[in-house]
Amino acid sequence: MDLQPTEEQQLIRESAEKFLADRYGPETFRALIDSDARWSPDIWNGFAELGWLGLPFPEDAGGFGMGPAEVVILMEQFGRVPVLEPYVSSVILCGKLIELLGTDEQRGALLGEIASGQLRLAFAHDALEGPMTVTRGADAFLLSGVKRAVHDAPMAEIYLVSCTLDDGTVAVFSVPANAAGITARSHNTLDGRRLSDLDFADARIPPEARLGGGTDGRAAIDEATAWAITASCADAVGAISAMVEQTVDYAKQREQFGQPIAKFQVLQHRLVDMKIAEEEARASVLLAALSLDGDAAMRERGASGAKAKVGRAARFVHQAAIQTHGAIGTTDELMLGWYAKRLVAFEKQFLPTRRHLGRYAEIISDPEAAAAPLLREATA
Amino acid sequence: MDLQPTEEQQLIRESAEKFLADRYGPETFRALIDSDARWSPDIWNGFAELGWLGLPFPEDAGGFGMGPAEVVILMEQFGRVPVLEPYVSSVILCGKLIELLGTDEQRGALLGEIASGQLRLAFAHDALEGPMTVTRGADAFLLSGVKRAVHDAPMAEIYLVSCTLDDGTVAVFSVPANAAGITARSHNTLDGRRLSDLDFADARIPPEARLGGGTDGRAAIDEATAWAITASCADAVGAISAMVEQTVDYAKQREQFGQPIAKFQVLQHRLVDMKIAEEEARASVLLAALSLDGDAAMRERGASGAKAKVGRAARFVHQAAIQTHGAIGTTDELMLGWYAKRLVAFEKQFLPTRRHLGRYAEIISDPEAAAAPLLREATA
Amino acid sequence: MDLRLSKEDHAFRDEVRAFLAEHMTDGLRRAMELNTCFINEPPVALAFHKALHAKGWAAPNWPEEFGGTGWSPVQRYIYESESARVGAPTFNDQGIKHIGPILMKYGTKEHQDAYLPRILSGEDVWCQGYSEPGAGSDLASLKTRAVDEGDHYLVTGQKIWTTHAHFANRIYVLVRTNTEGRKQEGISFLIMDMDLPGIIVRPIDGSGGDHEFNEVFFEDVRAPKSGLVGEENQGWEIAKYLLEYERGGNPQAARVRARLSSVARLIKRYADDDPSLTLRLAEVGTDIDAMEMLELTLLSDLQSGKNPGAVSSLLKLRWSAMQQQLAELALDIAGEDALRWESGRPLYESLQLPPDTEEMLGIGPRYLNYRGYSILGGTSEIQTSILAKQLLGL
Amino acid sequence: MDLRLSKEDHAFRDEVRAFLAEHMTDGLRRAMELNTCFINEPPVALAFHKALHAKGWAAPNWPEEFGGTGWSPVQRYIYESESARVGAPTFNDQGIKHIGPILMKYGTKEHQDAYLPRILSGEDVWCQGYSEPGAGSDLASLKTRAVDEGDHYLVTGQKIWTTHAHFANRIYVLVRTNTEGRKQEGISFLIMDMDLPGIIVRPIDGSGGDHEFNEVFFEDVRAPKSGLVGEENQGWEIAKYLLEYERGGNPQAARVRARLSSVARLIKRYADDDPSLTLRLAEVGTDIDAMEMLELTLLSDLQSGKNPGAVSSLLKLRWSAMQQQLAELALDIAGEDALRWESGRPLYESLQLPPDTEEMLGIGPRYLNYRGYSILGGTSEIQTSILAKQLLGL
Repeated sequence: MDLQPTEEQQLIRESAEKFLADRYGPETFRALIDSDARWSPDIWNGFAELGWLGLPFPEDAGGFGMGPAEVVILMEQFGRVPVLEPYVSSVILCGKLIELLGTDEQRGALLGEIASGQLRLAFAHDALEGPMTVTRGADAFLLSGVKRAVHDAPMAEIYLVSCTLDDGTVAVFSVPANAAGITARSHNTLDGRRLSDLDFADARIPPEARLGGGTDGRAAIDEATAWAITASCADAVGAISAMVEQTVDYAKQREQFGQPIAKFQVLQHRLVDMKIAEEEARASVLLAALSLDGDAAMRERGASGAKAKVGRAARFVHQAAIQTHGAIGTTDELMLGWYAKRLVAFEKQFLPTRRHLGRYAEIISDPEAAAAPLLREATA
Repeated sequence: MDLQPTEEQQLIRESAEKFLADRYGPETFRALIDSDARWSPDIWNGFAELGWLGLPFPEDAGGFGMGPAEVVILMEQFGRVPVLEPYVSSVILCGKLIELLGTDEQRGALLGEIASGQLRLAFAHDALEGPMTVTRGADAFLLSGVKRAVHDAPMAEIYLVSCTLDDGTVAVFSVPANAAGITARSHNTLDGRRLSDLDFADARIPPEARLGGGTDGRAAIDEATAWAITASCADAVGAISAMVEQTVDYAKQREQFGQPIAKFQVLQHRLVDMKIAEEEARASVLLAALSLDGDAAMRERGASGAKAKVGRAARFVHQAAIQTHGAIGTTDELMLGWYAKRLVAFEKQFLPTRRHLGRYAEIISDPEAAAAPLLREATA
Repeated sequence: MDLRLSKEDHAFRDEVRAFLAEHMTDGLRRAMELNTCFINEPPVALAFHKALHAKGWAAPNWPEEFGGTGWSPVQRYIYESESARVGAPTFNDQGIKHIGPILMKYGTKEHQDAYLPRILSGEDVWCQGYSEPGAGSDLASLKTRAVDEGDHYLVTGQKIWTTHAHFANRIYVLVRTNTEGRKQEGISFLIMDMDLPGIIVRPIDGSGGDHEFNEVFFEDVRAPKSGLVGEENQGWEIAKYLLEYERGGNPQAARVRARLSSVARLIKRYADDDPSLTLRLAEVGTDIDAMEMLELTLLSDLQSGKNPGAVSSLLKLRWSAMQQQLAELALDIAGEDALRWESGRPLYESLQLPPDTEEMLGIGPRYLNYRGYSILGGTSEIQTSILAKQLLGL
Repeated sequence: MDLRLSKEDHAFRDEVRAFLAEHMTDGLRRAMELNTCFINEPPVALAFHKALHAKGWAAPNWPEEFGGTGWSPVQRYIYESESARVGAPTFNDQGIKHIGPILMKYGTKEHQDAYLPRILSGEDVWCQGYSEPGAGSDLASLKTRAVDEGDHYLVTGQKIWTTHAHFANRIYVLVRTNTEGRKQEGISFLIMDMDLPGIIVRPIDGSGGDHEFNEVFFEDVRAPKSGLVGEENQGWEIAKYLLEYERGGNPQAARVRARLSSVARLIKRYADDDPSLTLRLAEVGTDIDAMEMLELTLLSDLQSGKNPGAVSSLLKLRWSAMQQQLAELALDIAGEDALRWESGRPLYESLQLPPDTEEMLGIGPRYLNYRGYSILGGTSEIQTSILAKQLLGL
């Protein structure tokens, strides 16, 4: 039992703070928001140089072999910007999926390119419904149908596409974005990022594009998704902490009725509630991170628990932050509005807050599970 | 459209205030709470003398022909004591049921006795489950089984007992409490009143004891229950308003850190929220009362809406009142604790808050019903 | 006590419904349903307003002598409620609801003759210059100066949160004409044409993507003295009269009920299987019932000639909360589809999509904009503190 | 960062579990489950305490030199957590957790020798005389006087909310020995035997039906001067040291988790069909997870020799809220059965009923009593104001 950050973890945090303060201030953010692309290759290269794009991959695959604790430390700093680039999609969700499911050859071919910044990916999964049909042809799979709301697809060179095959197994295909038979219709998102609806019309996928050969992809998808949920919860904690900090600062300097509004007890207590929500949210992200190396049940409990808890904190904090700022809080004049939108989007991605609360409820409604302490047995 | 109280309504309110202030102060309440009976025949006779025990009955049945508006005005004053006597059970629930379902003869025999104070009744209905069996004998019905949690049964001379007959109709029998084959096991309740579990072992009920001859009793039960719910919501509003008033007074006189605690903004805002909850609760009781003369759908919407809304207010207010009082609020030293218990009990009787919210939700989830204004068509 | 309308009022309601049925065209209904702001943009409402004007209904709250309807409180309530229920637009509320009544009470005959008919006809659109960057909840600390220069005032300063300044051709402004004494006592009420040299309007982008608010800068504006309403330094009294109007003057029940109904429709269409959403809808439903009863009690008091007492803060506080809860509920119903963002405004002009896809695109912006309900027109904190005094004597 | 126990700590946990399995008899478990108060009554715990004492575990928080266990922070955490998880009783926390540490720090050798062994053995039961009718949150304004009369103090005044004064044979009291200067500076810390003439204990009936609190009156009590702890007028400093102890010194996660688990069992048994209840349970579950992580962070800081910072108010505030939410949830699960009221106490002596009927009878009292969680030991409002200073510098 040790929750002290290691020196390496502190270094990651400090270098993230420094890089983002130097290179990704509000002006940069606003310039990107006003651009069509909504991301910066330049920033992405910077991430690559700092080793962040290969952070959680094994060293033999061009990565740095870091774990979930390092990822959430980095992600929290990303959320404080908030970073628009497709880090969760490319590195965590698709990267982990390749690492977990891919053959050695596939890992070798893809992870290194992600780590070096040459490749971005998006996961066309559509957890809510899967209206895809797959035909197994002589020398290729033929995919038809639609994948809706594929986040960060517009900046991806490769899509990972999930499909249920006729034998009931789930396959994940690695498909070039510009492959014949695929059409992308792209949209802006509420929080200033991009997504696409992908139309597949008899898109031909060679068998070797299937990750992991014949392995069923479900377990790997679930595990990679738990990583992505945890990372995106950490991102949300970053946005929450920035909002709390900026709201406290604002309340200390904004004067009404001859004194800073921070002197009003009602606001003081609300600010405390916001700060506590931040601390609690961060704590549950840490629990989710430290549960990722457990079994599937532990991972799900950690990830769904964090998504539910951080989702609740996200809503309370963004509403309270806006209210405390008054009218200016409802505009895009400050960064505040963008944090709020980030948090609204956070709640909806990877299934909404109340769905995760429902999953967590199924686990915790077993009295034994409810009673279990967080401190775990020593490994043998 | 007119929501101004009539002179008669103001008189009822004033006479209730005066009688209860003179005759039913905290000392009287505490003496009754310490007694085994938990009610006072003397007070009950006072109610009879003031005409309250026949208030809502038709004049030709010994009543005063008053409507729901008058009932809720009286009940709110009862809630401020809070009155322990079985007014809702005897007068509203059983009285209305007899009025609605009984034959002229039954109404004549029973309503006048209720109005004069000679008779108290309890309704053995058990809305949640009905584990009764009824056998139709040659000259009598034979009842067997259990009716749980019959409120105010220990002070009733007559039970009204609901049963589903073999032809599917619901019968309501008027049964003397001391009839052979009936055993009552009595309990105190959390709010200082009494209830019984009734065991029926082949209790013989003559056919003429069935209210309304062969009429199915369902509609009358529903309507009488809507009256009782509305009355008990008004009672809860009385307890709420007493708590709000006493908490505001306490906050004005209790000093901590050299000033009355009412000077602290956080407490001020909470007191305002309590007062608003009170006003809203009262408003929804008025809506329920003015819906009782409508059709079944309107009655249900009014009664379930009020039960849900007043239930929510009851919980918020009693918790906030205790918190604002501090430690003394958690004791029986002030009347506050008894209001809190009254409100806890209120939430549970006639089905809990969330069940009524569910009923109301079924109605309001129809967009047309949701859009309908409260102001109604003039009658032709 | 009774919730039934009299025969006469019932007949009046039928007349209002018939008018609305005729003039709420499909296009207008769509434009209103895709409106994500607090109020609708003036151009949407112009044709509808002209029809109202032709019927003599342009100003339901004005007495007949000024071209109003002279309706009873109940008639006015019925009119406002029926309009809100079908989502009818309002045209230039600042003119009809705000500056109109002010001019009737404090304006000269010249003011009344010059401005009131043009408000009724729709020729003039007004905006309100009250808030300043440093004077929000603490309005009386405003700093915009008006210096007497003989035949005109020289006005310098800045207003903010000026709704629809970019549509308006007139503005009424609170200005400081005296810097001594209590800050409330040095404020005057001034009206100006928006095309005066030195008045500059800068848009403020709402985070919901709408342009509803503006900053208005006054750079050495020479404002004619004829624009002074009331006495010099009487502005605070006039503004308070207006704020009273703003905060409780209009029935909100039907407006919030219309949103309740539209969220009920959303649940039916997209989330019929999630009882937690329906229960949240129901909670707001019971809140609306209670507040509508309080509103009707107020109406009943007015009708009986009673002073309705201090309920305007209470109504503002609670209606705001319900509007926000419904917008939040809609956001939760919508799921991931609410993340798609259309930045063009107004939405009814930007979109060419099937109706239910269109409807999704308003949900996010509306949620974000509606956070302002508990801020604009007096924050919920301020309303609560007012109620602590008024209701509880704290 | 890691949540795994070391092999040594894991072995220690097994030892604790074995001890608990042996000494948590069925009768003791039933008595604890039917306890509706914040703490258990001393007689319930005596046998269990003697077993602990025999094993040398009576005082997990005391250093070995005073007969404590000398455990590491992690061991102590494990011990407290495992005890709470199975609902083990505590005996005389006022002695072991409060006055014990005070005497070790501020007491004389005589105090230590006289009192500490009798706390360990269970011979002495202590209570705390701090709050007064006019001094609740504002503790420093206390008025109970101790006047120096040479060989003794003459103590007059009244304490209130004195937990278990009717079980205690010793009391420690804050008294005013100086009425000049800052009110904090005239307070002394005094210990007395409860059988001194003039000490009168009057019960306070909780609205949950339990007798947990008392008023303690001091009518010209001649208190030996040997009972003065520390210097005269040093009492506030000593009390603050103790309050710090009280507010964050004990791990609560396992205790609240045990309630979570028991409410989960209630849902399974009585309300399996209502998802709204399970979702409320889950919300508290995520809250507990987060707070347990904060508690473990604190533990980790302690273990690394770091100053854990200002988290005791935060923990008190949040654990109180969770206890209350769980008690409220249980009340909602129980339905109308929770209205049945048994006034005899303790319940485990009064009842002779089937286990699940018994369990219902604790739910109402517990809900009512637990409203006190956010009041006693520093109200949630006070904790929040402390956090405004400590966390945010407001």
